[in-house]
Amino acid sequence: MGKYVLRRLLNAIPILIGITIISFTIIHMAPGGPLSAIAEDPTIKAIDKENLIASYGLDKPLPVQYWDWLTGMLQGDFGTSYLKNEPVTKVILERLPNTLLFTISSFVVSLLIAIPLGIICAIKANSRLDRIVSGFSFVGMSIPGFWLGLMLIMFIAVKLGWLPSGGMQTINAEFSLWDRIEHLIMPVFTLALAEAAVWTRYIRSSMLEVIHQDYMRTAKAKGLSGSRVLNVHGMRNALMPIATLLGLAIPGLFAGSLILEAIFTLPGMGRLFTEAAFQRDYPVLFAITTMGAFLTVAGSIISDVLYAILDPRVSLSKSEVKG
Amino acid sequence: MNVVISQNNPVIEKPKNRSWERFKRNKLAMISLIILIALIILSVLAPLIAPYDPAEQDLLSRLQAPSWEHWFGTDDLGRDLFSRVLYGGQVSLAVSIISVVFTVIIGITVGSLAGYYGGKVDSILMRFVDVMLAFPTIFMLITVVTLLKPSLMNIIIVLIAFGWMGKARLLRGQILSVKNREFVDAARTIGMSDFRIIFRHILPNSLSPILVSATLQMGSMILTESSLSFLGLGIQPPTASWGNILQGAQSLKIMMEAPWVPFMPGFMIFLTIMCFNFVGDGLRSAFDSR
Amino acid sequence: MSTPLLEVKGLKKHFRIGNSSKNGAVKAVDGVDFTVNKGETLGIVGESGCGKSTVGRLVLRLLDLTNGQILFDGVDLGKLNQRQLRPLRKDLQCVFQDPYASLNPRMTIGKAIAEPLIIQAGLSGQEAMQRAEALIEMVGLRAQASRLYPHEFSGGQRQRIAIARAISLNPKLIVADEPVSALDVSVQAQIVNLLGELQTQTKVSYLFISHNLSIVRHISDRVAVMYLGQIVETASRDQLFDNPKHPYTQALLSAVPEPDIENKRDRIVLSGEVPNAANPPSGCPFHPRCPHAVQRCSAEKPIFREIEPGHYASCHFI
Amino acid sequence: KTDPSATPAGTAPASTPEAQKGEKVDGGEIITAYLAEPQGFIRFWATTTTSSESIDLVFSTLYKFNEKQEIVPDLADGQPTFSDDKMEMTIKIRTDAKFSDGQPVTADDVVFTYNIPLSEDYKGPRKGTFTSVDKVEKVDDATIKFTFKELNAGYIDMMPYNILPQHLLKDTPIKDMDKSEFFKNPIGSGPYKLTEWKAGQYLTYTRNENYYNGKPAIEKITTKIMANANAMMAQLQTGELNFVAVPPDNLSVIEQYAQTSGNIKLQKGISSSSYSFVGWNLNNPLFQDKKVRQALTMLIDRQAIVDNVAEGQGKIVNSETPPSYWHYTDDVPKFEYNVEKAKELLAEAGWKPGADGIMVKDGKKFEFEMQNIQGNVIREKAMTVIQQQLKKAGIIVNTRLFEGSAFTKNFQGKNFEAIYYAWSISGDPNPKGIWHSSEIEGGLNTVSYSNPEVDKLIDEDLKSFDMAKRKELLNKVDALIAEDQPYTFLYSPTTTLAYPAKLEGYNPNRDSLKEVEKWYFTK
Amino acid sequence: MKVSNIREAILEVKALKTVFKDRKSEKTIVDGIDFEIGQNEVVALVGESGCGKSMTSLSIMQLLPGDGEVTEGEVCFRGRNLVGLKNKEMSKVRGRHIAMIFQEPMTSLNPVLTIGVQMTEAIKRHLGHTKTEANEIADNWLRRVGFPEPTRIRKEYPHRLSGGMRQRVMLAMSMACKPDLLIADEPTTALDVTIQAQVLDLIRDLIQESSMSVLFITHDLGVVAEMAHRVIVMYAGQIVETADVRTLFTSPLHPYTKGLLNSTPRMQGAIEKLSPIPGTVPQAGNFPAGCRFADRCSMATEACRAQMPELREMGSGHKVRCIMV
Ligand SMILES: Nc1ncnc2c1ncn2[C@@H]1O[C@H](COP(=O)(O)OP(=O)(O)OP(=O)(O)O)[C@@H](O)[C@H]1O
Ligand SMILES: Nc1ncnc2c1ncn2[C@@H]1O[C@H](COP(=O)(O)OP(=O)(O)OP(=O)(O)O)[C@@H](O)[C@H]1O
Ligand SMILES: [Mg+2]
Ligand SMILES: [Mg+2]
Repeated sequence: MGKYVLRRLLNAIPILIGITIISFTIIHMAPGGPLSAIAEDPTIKAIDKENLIASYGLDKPLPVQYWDWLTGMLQGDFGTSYLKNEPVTKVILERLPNTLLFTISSFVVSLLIAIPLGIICAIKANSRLDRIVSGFSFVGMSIPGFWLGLMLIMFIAVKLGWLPSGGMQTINAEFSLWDRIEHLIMPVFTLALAEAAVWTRYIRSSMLEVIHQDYMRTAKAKGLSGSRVLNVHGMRNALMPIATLLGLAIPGLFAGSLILEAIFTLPGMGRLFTEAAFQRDYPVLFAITTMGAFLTVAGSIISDVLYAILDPRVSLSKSEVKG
Repeated sequence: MNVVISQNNPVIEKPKNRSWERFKRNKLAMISLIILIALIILSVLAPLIAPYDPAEQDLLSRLQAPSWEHWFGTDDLGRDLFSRVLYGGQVSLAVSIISVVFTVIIGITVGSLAGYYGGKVDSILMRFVDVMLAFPTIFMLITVVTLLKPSLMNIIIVLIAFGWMGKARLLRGQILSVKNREFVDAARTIGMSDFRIIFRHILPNSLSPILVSATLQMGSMILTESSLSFLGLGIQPPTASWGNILQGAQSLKIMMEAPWVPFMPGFMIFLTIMCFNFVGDGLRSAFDSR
Repeated sequence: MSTPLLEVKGLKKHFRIGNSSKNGAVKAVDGVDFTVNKGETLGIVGESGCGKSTVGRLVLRLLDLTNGQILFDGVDLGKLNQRQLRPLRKDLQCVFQDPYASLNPRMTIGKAIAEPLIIQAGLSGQEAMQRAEALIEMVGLRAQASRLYPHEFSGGQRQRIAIARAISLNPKLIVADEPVSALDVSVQAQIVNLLGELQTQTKVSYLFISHNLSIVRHISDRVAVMYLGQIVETASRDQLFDNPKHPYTQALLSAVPEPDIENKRDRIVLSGEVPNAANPPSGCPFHPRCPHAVQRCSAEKPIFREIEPGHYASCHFI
Repeated sequence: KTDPSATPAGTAPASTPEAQKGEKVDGGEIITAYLAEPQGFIRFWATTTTSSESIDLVFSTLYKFNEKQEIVPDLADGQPTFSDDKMEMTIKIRTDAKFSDGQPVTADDVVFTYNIPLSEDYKGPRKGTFTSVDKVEKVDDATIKFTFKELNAGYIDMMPYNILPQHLLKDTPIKDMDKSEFFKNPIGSGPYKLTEWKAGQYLTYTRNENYYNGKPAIEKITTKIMANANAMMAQLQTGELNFVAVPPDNLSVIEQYAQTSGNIKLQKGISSSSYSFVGWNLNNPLFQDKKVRQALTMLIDRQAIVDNVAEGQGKIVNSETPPSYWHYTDDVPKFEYNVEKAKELLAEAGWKPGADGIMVKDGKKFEFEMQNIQGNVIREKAMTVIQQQLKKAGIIVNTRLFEGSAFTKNFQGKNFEAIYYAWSISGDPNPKGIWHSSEIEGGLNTVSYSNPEVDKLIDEDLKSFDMAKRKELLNKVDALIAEDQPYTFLYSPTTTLAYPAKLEGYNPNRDSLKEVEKWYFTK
Repeated sequence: MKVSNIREAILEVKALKTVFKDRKSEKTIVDGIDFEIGQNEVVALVGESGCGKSMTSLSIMQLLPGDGEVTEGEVCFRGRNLVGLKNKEMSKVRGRHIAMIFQEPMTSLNPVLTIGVQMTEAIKRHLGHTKTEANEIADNWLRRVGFPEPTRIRKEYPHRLSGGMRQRVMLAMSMACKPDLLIADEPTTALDVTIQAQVLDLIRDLIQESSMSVLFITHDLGVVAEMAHRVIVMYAGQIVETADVRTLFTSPLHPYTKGLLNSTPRMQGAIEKLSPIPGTVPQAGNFPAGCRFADRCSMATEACRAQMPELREMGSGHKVRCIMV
């Protein structure tokens, strides 16, 4: 297993390097640059622009810039944010926990909703309950998240005043768990709704497949209790494909949080990224795209490893016995 | 249910597509399909149907509630919302349908080459898919849309560029399983060319999951387009799309004083995605229980 | 005897495990020789995984061989590439085990049968269709059935259709890989009879692969018994069934349950499992399960030799 | 640079005369919001509006700008005095100011501060502002002397730089100052102290008890960082914010909220020093004829745009000076909405309606592309209105939106036919950067406007230290530019501020947190 | 072992009718089946694919898939009707009193659980043993079915075992609680002949030792001849003939039974052309009126098609559903 992971990681290196080169090029191809905004100010003179360009290192040829960035990155130095005059690592580490908190809680909530629902639907496939839940999950999948978010803010926060309309915490207040939760309810609900809808479908179909397997019948024929049949024989098999999807879902989670972070004014990676994209804060942009690529690659490795852990039939130590 | 050709039953039924038969029996999917077709026809015929020019402003009648004159009311520049929603449908549906069609074409080409030929071709193509997949899509989408100008064409291109890999993988897997089916061997023993084998025998039997995923993707493309609009990166006004009509209605004022303005495009997005989802689900079960 | 229609010499097929050669190979077929004469049926029997299908697929050149010769009508098929093979394909057809998998579910059976006629015989679509309908009647279905899709037929009917397609080009050899194994006894008998009738009419040869010994007994002229990628015994049908020489053949024959309450036979029950083709035993491949095995069997590989005219076997003790 | 109506950043309250009734309270909190985070607390490296407003809370400067963009003394004591040749400027400072760590603010600190941009090591964006300065020296503990290399009537642009504590920064190399701890965690002599900076979320300030102008009444100020105006409006209504600028498109809702809840009041009509316009690229043959440009302006119903797009929150402008400026004049040629007259002008210029109603000249249709920045709802709407109005007169406008950076690049690269843009002017009013023909190459005169008379007047103004004279010169410039209409000047937005109902002491003409130290709550 | 009709019946199936319903249609899969299994008796259920053999056995176990349902009749196990029993009650019978093994050894074991877990869970549940005791019992049975190193096998996952090994594991698993009745649904069909011989031998030994009754489902008449005391022949959801083995093979009465015997190729004797039954099995829900075999029967008359024949007693437990005999 260790060897397999190592090999996958080694394989990932050229992919990651390829991606950084491509994104480096794409990002630099963009019209405008980090100076566009400053340059609109009539009081900023040509000499100032030159100074800035030199201090950002943008006067060097692109390959040199890439090389500098790459070698820096390999030593853990992602450069300094143009906008914030701070090391990119610090800027990201300030935002990352918020995004993680938000996305992971949404993820957990969505699974908490989806697993029982998906299983019940599979057991009672085609019953009225199943159809109602399926209907709702389609609704959940079809509601644009940003729209739902705005509606929640308008009704729950503004009209009813039940929950704060945004942010991570009450400002200037001592940390309190309830305060955190209060702030997260609406964004988490919004993100989790769509996610839960999708997961419910996945889990339902995966469970449905498992329910019809011969070994489930064997388990029942052995006289096991219904819950043991379901939980021990059913769940583990049904969650296997789900587990692999989890790994692949990691990068998607961040994407989903991007818009909601803006709506609920959560200070996370999504906002950092949009800001950096609009202002051409290259070091931050590169760091985040690289991170995203890394997450994606890591996600797929994780999902394969998870699969191997869960499914004894897969052995990773040998080369893939793929069809 | 097999039709058994027994001696006393000389009537041979007309050949019929069973998946289609089964699909037809799924009421929800059928209704959704009809709604979708209606939506497509309506938006194609927008120039004929729309009572007003979608760009025509009437600053004296801003934010009017739905009425006989303006079925969906008017927006904050006094433009007729019904006409805008019709024209917006053109763009939104075109974006989703065109991008999905090309996504499918690329996915099929790459997937079938990789799946059928295997070996080196397969490794190279799949590595490429890996690279493309490892681009965090939404991030790249935003970066690229920020960089290119957000025209209809560019948005479609970007959606295609980052949307085909799933299809390629799906199809490759599908082909790997179909190409070992015995009828493919049978076709080879007849001496058929690879091309003919792929097109006549393998693809027709591999496409149904692609078709299902394409339908579902059409829904998500509409959603992506409208999310991009929300970030100000989508189709640009004055061209209307459902996403940007909705985006233009984000202010509290409009939401509270003229809720029909965000409601109409929002509802259309919702309805369309919903219909695509139901059709996709219908297709899935129609293909499944073969 | 004139030259055989098909002569296979030293045929080998090794599948690599994984995608590097380091992991070793599955020796699915490991040095097989046999011949099939014109108008004759050679039955190949053996346990699951012994390499029967692989032999069939090699003869059909659906697989590339690792080693050996496949002389078909004097041409070595093993040396040709797929493009060069195409014109020869009309003489070499196949019928597979799974009647549900061997027809394209999205093609009417008429088209499926007409397709080889269009491609190989160059018939027009309409001619091919007429011919297809004739063939459909020939295998015992109604001509109108040509417009139906495979799923509208039962397993036995599909197998008839598959046979109709195989004979459409008047081939010289049909490789039939377990064509009746998936069918019920009553239908199985129908198909066996159909194959027999077609052979009398067209003088086609069969390479009939099966693990069902009683069927093989009914249809074959000669029989080859395979074990772990090798042929351990070949003989004419009567020689083999009445007087099996190889201990494996003996065990195999005795293991078949007979629907006969009166004369029960003694049964040789083998212990142990079929060994792994990736890691075959040394010496005689059968020695770990052989009731007569001695030291020599594990050390020395027996030679495949003629024991009596037309009867070959590989065992140290015959 | 950016249109404030689109970026409703934090802004300030206004006082109505009758509002003196309540009893003054010591304490209270203002919670406002910005769209962006400040970059840091040294203006030599911090260029954004948010940054300067944040710096002003924590630091003192020699002078501050008032709403007419005149300088008023802050640390300084009286207006600067000049030598006769105007090559030396002397500024006296008050001696009672202290940094919040207790150290006094002295002439050494001022000299230390002003020597930063003069240093070789300084690589920030403000070197250009100080190129005319030769040296800055201490005369005595309360007097500083600036020596110039060349005449600079625009010296006031050098004033609003925050005075840094030498004792804390003297060991920090200049090139590292923007990366220093101090940049993010400053000690200043202003009315407030930064107490917390939660990255990406908010900054909190508490009052400086020792502030030399007296302890501010408001105890705490929090500036949140929020991504969009909608969220701000929501938080205003939930009480999570109590002070914020209200964008025009949300005005009616907030007005209603103010009425029903009684928590907030609104101050409307605060004039800003920005204006929006459509720039005509004068290199394009379509726009080379002055009559055509005048006609285009007359075809646009600017009042309709103000009323319907800006919801009445704006004032039509006719030339390049924002109405709030000290030298503003309304006495310039005006081209009011008049379709008939515009058509006549166009006819004179050779443009006649063709068979399809579209204007043609020499077989060419009157059609052009207008660029705009994307993501700014008001500007987008205004542009579509213009598009429609010109279409009625037979002129085809193809609109095209660009993402911010690309848009700016097009503007500066003169890569447009017509462009919807906005200026936000502050500091010295000399318009050389935008209107002088020498700024066509490399400057911001990107419509390529060239009028020798305007050039002459601008150059003269640069050397005039007499305000009355300057007003006269600048008014002439405005009149000439208005006549030439290189831009169609649209309107200058006015700001509406929402503030707590019990807040008093604010200046109704100032936006954002300016003069916050004078505010107080009443019971 | 000779057949005797006076054995006490441990399972009685009375007029069992099993129906599959979906929203539109309803098809009767098992149509009024009566039979009983005596103490220590091995009864074979034969018939072609799709005739309802498996559904009969699943009806007995109350394990019908989703939309299947027993609509009529009774399944009495030791006098107690199992039809309609609560799932909880039924689960005490399953595995404990009636055990079942299935056709597909490849898919009948849970791929992600070890053999040990799968074996001991039932032992623990039904016999209330601790884990160690259960393991010991499991080891004993594994040894009994021919694994010399049972502890090692217990730790294996199913995919590491061959088909024959898995089927032996299944057998050990079902025997572990010493059931009174074993239902074996085509337990050897998926195995090679030599392996099949091993497993059949094993089953026979186990039956003899443990004095249990067996319902042995197969479509292979050869296996029937080797294993059963009594045979039930099913066709299209109905019993068409039942008799003790000897009677059935020596003097079959129903044309279908005869047809089956004639179309089965033999290993001994002269090689004749096989005489197949013409036509194909009718599909459930699409059965002809009257005798369901009439369409394929060479002796069929109008009367056969007009009315469904009764299952008639022909003496000494030999029953036939045919009016022509
Ligand atoms: N494509 C392949 N790649 C790797 N190994 C293969 C491949 N095809 C067959 N084998 C292996 O070759 C051996 C022989 O397989 P083959 O299918 O020829 O057996 P068979 O005698 O036809 O068995 P059955 O009776 O089950 O059909 C088996 O061990 C099988 O696992
Ligand atoms: N889940 C189901 N829904 C509807 N019909 C079913 C279902 N399962 C089985 N059937 C039908 O029930 C009939 C009897 O099936 P059953 O499995 O009992 O046959 P069998 O005699 O066991 O055949 P085999 O020898 O193939 O195992 C078949 O016609 C089949 O089509
Ligand atoms: Mg095979
Ligand atoms: Mg069955």
